[in-house]
Amino acid sequence: MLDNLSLLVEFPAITLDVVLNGLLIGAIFALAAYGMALVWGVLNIVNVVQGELVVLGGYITFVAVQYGLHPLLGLPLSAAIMYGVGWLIYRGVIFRVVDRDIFISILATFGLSILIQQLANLVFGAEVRSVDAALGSVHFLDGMVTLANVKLLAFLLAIGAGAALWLFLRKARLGQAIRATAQNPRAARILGIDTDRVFAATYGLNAALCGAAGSLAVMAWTIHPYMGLPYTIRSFMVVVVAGVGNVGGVVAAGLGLGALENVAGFVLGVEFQIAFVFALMVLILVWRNLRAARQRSHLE
Amino acid sequence: MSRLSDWHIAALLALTGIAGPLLLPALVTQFAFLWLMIVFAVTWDILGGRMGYNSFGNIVFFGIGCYAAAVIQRDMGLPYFEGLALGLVVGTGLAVLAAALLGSALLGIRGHYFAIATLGLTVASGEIAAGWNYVGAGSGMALPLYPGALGERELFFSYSLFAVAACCFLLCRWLYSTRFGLALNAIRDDHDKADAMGLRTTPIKIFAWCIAAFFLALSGGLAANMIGFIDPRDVAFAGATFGVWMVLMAILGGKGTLWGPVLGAVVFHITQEIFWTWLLGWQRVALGALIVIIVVFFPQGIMGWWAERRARREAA
Amino acid sequence: MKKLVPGLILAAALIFGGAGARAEEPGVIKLGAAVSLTGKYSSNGNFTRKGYDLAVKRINEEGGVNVGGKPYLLDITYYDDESTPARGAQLVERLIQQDGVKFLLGPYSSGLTEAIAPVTEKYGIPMVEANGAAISLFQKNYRYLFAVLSTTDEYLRPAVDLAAALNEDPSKLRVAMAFENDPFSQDVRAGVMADMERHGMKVVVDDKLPPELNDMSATLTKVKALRPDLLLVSGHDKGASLVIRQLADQRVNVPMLALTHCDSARIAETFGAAAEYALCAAQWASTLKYSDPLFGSAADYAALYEQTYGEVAPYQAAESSAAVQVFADAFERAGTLEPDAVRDALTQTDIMTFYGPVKFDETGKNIKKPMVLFQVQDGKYVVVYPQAFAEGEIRWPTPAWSERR
Amino acid sequence: MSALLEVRNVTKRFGGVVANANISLGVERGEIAGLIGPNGSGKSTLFGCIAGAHAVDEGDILFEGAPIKHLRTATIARLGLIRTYQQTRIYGAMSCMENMAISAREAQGGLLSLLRPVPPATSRRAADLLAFVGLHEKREEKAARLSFGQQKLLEFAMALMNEPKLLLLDEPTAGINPTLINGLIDRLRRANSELGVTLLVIEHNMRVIMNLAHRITCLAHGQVLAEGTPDEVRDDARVLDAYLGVA
Repeated sequence: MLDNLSLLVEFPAITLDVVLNGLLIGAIFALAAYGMALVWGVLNIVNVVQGELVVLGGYITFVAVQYGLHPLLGLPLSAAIMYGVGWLIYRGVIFRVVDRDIFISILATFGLSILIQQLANLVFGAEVRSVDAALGSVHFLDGMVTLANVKLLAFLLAIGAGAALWLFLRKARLGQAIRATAQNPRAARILGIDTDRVFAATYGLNAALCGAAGSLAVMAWTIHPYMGLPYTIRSFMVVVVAGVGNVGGVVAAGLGLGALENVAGFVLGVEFQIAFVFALMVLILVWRNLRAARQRSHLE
Repeated sequence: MSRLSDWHIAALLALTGIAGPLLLPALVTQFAFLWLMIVFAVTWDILGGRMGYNSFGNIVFFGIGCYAAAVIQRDMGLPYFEGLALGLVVGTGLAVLAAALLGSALLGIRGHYFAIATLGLTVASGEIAAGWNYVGAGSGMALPLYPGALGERELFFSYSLFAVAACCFLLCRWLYSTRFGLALNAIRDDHDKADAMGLRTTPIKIFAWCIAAFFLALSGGLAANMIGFIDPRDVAFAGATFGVWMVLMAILGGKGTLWGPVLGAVVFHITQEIFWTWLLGWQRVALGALIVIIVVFFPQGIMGWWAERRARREAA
Repeated sequence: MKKLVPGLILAAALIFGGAGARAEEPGVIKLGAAVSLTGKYSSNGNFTRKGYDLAVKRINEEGGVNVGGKPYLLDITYYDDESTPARGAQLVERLIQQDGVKFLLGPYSSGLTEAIAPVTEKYGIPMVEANGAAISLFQKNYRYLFAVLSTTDEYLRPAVDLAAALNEDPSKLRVAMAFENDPFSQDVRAGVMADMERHGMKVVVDDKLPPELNDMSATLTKVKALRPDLLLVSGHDKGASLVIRQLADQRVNVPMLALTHCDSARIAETFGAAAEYALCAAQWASTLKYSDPLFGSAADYAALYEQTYGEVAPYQAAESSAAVQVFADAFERAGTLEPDAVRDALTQTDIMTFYGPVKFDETGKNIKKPMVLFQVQDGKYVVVYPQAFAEGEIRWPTPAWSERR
Repeated sequence: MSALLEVRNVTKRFGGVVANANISLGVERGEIAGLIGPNGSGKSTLFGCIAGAHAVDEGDILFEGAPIKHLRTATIARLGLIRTYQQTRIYGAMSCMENMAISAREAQGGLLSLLRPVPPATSRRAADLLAFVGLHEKREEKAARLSFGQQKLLEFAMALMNEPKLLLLDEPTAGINPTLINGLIDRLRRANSELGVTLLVIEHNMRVIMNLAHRITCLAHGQVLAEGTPDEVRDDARVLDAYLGVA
């Protein structure tokens, strides 16, 4: 651990490389986290199947590329197909748990995540899949800092998607309906908004965002059937830190998490990277709770 | 449920526990796992069903029990049973301590934040164990071989786990009959109200978790020896299997009821075995589907469904 | 409740009774195996199963096994261990106790073999395994465990030896290592550590990779900064895919890169030029010059496998097939189906298969078959080491990314 | 004799909104005090501040002469100061008797004292108190199945079960069938006179509060507007204005 730290000091360029690469990964977390924030805010559901939606999006791009599609075209394709998948999941399961205790939704989506994982394993195999977008990479500072172009693209797309989502929620009719439903479903219903349709659209939109994230993940990194849960947890963390209705916060928290995680992986050793992510989440929740409780606890 | 059938189940289970392994020697290990599942479901229900704290983190105490036993048995140079006994003592001690410490940090978190926080706790524990060389890191740890005669080992663990499950159940049953049980229910029904009525909710919650931790660690030390090998993520801190199953079994049977978790564990274990035997390769898909179906359509569990049906019949 | 309880008992009796009561047909030797059909090892678990099945099919086509003058067909009962050790041990007990299996074929991965071995030992059931290579397995004095493959410590040793041979002063070599945090890869690490110490090489990076890994950039950044002469990576298919992809993305230059599992990860097919120059440790290759009467040559086996399953034969399947052959040979020599007699016959095994020679030492590991080292050259896997089997010269050192293509 | 409860210059802000501004009031031992004021005048917030739900920004709160500003709800409750809620809060999945049993004073004890069954004396007292509020028939029902008004009565009985020195009641008659209100007023009085519980009552129903309270404080816009006997307050022009929205 200490030698890793001294490495960072010895080669400042490496620190930059680690942080920059972390930021780029963070963009993918942010993309998946938008979706989670949306579903959480509107449907009041903690969507544990989030990570699996990302993985599915990756597989769609992977399969499309096998059939000769250009990897970059796989992105809109993944998003479009995943919108449909999200809609189906909503119609099949989610709508039954929307009004129920939030723990029920956690368990139900957990079940869905096992189901999707296992189906993905049966259909696509447990092999690690990856798509080569053949975009090359840029490097500077004597080659010490390298950024794959596909990661840069992922970053820009994630930021773009965030901006588009923000605009959509503010300007588009459906976006406004989504916001109205999030604030008060009953009032929205009285105003003639078909909340069920809004829920379905929101969930579909979430799946589409995840699909895009997965498509980028398969181009920039690798995917396999069992990598969903860490994505779910990261999304959850980002939303917990940023708050449900805060697109800008989600971007910032996502990027921050990516950078922090990458630095931690570098310093503590990669074997503790995942442990770090999860422990960090527990700490954030404990801290949040302490902060809330501190108000009235000085004497006890 | 009437008193009579209460005794029926108890007698049936006791009979199965004592005579089952002798009558059906081929199923000894199945029985042992059944008792383990019952411990899982009953201890989960202390928090999840009675206190309204849905935890995905209870498996952490099981893992502590596994590792404590393995380390003591490896390092202390004691004969098998002495090592196992000391391992169980140390394991339960550590687990209770961990429950007290983690509890004071985590049990203030409410609702789904608590559920997700405990999920994080489970994964983090598994990963830390998997990175820690002292406990074998990712290679896991092998436990010493049982010294007794062929077949005796399985009987030993089956009976030990049965004893643990029985003690656990009886203790919980007694706890729920005291004011402590009422206090747990009060916290579940309205935590703020319980605070406003002056209940000492924090110690109550921590104590409840400590009890769960005690039995989980006890069964963990035994199960680790029975399985013979512990892997950090797949055996000790197996959040995605044992950790979720305990929730599922309690819900399937009916959480917050006396017999629900036990019933849920029995039904779930048998169903699992059917899946494994007949759905080669598809059993996990079936499990996922089962979770969704149970949670979406039977959130009140078998006992809840039973009570509803009886209430409807009485009304008619 | 009153109705439910007898119902449950009935259900339980049906399931357990049904499984237990299945009688053994005459003329059939029942083998059992718990393999990973789902979970993280499922692809290799499936290769294992296909390997077993192919050998059983061929042996049965040839009239089965002749035991004491009577022909027997082979039959395998499978369970899915879901890639988890707890499940594996449980299922093996079930195979032995409920299904009455007397001979076991191994699971996939060292971890699962580790979990199962105590059980087979306890019951005195011989197990021939083909996919549990961890050296620790053979340090526990197991009497009923036999492995046809080379042990893990052998995997990357050829690479270290090769690096030592190629460089003038091996003690000046600096090595970076990234090994998955599981029994298999950690054993591979232990194996090369011993060799590196012998050569006086210096370890500059020694990372453990978590199994859920999907980003290795932290490790590779260290590699980039410290410029080692040799990079060793082992992390099943995932580790192989990741390192190839990210070395190219991050333009990390290493003169020599050696991996495990690159053929099952299909790095040459997936990553094209990025995979060039990578050295791959393998148990077996279809270009090796081994042969036996059942399958013919290694190439014949590969052809048959491809014809049967429509995919290229990975070594995981080949070694699994060989395990069945070893069992068949032992049955014939034992002349009885008594487990202890078969176990004794197994200790005397000394045969040649398409997969390589098999002869067990007293700990049960195969001491006759060497590991081979491929190199990805122009999109093909070319055997470059050991010399006896080499199809081509090693290309070394790997040029910098700026000079490639 | 000092006041049982003393609120001194308490200010509570939520973000930029000042919910309570420099409020002072006192409750004497044994009296029934009333707290009135239009919607949003800060009555429930003040209850929250007293009972420990909110942190107080400025000022001091004394109970039996000791400061309780920094204590948490449960500690304050154990000192003998219990509140009820405007949105009734009971333990829905438990029976009325269980609700009562866990509300008893002994239930506030340490862990060891909890590890015993409910003593018969407590059960008897619970049954008596349920009879006192008219819920004896329903004692084995799940609390969630009671009507809203019955739940209010249950919550009141639970508070009495706790034998508090001071009971803060937040709109005890809201949502109760008007024909039952007189009975309720009678019970509140009896709780005060027979059980010796000091009451501080928020009430919207003017008829009720004028009948019930010995002394009334009126809040408006987070400030104390008037204080005095029911007659004095009723005749105070500012109070009338506050209610009619002129001020």
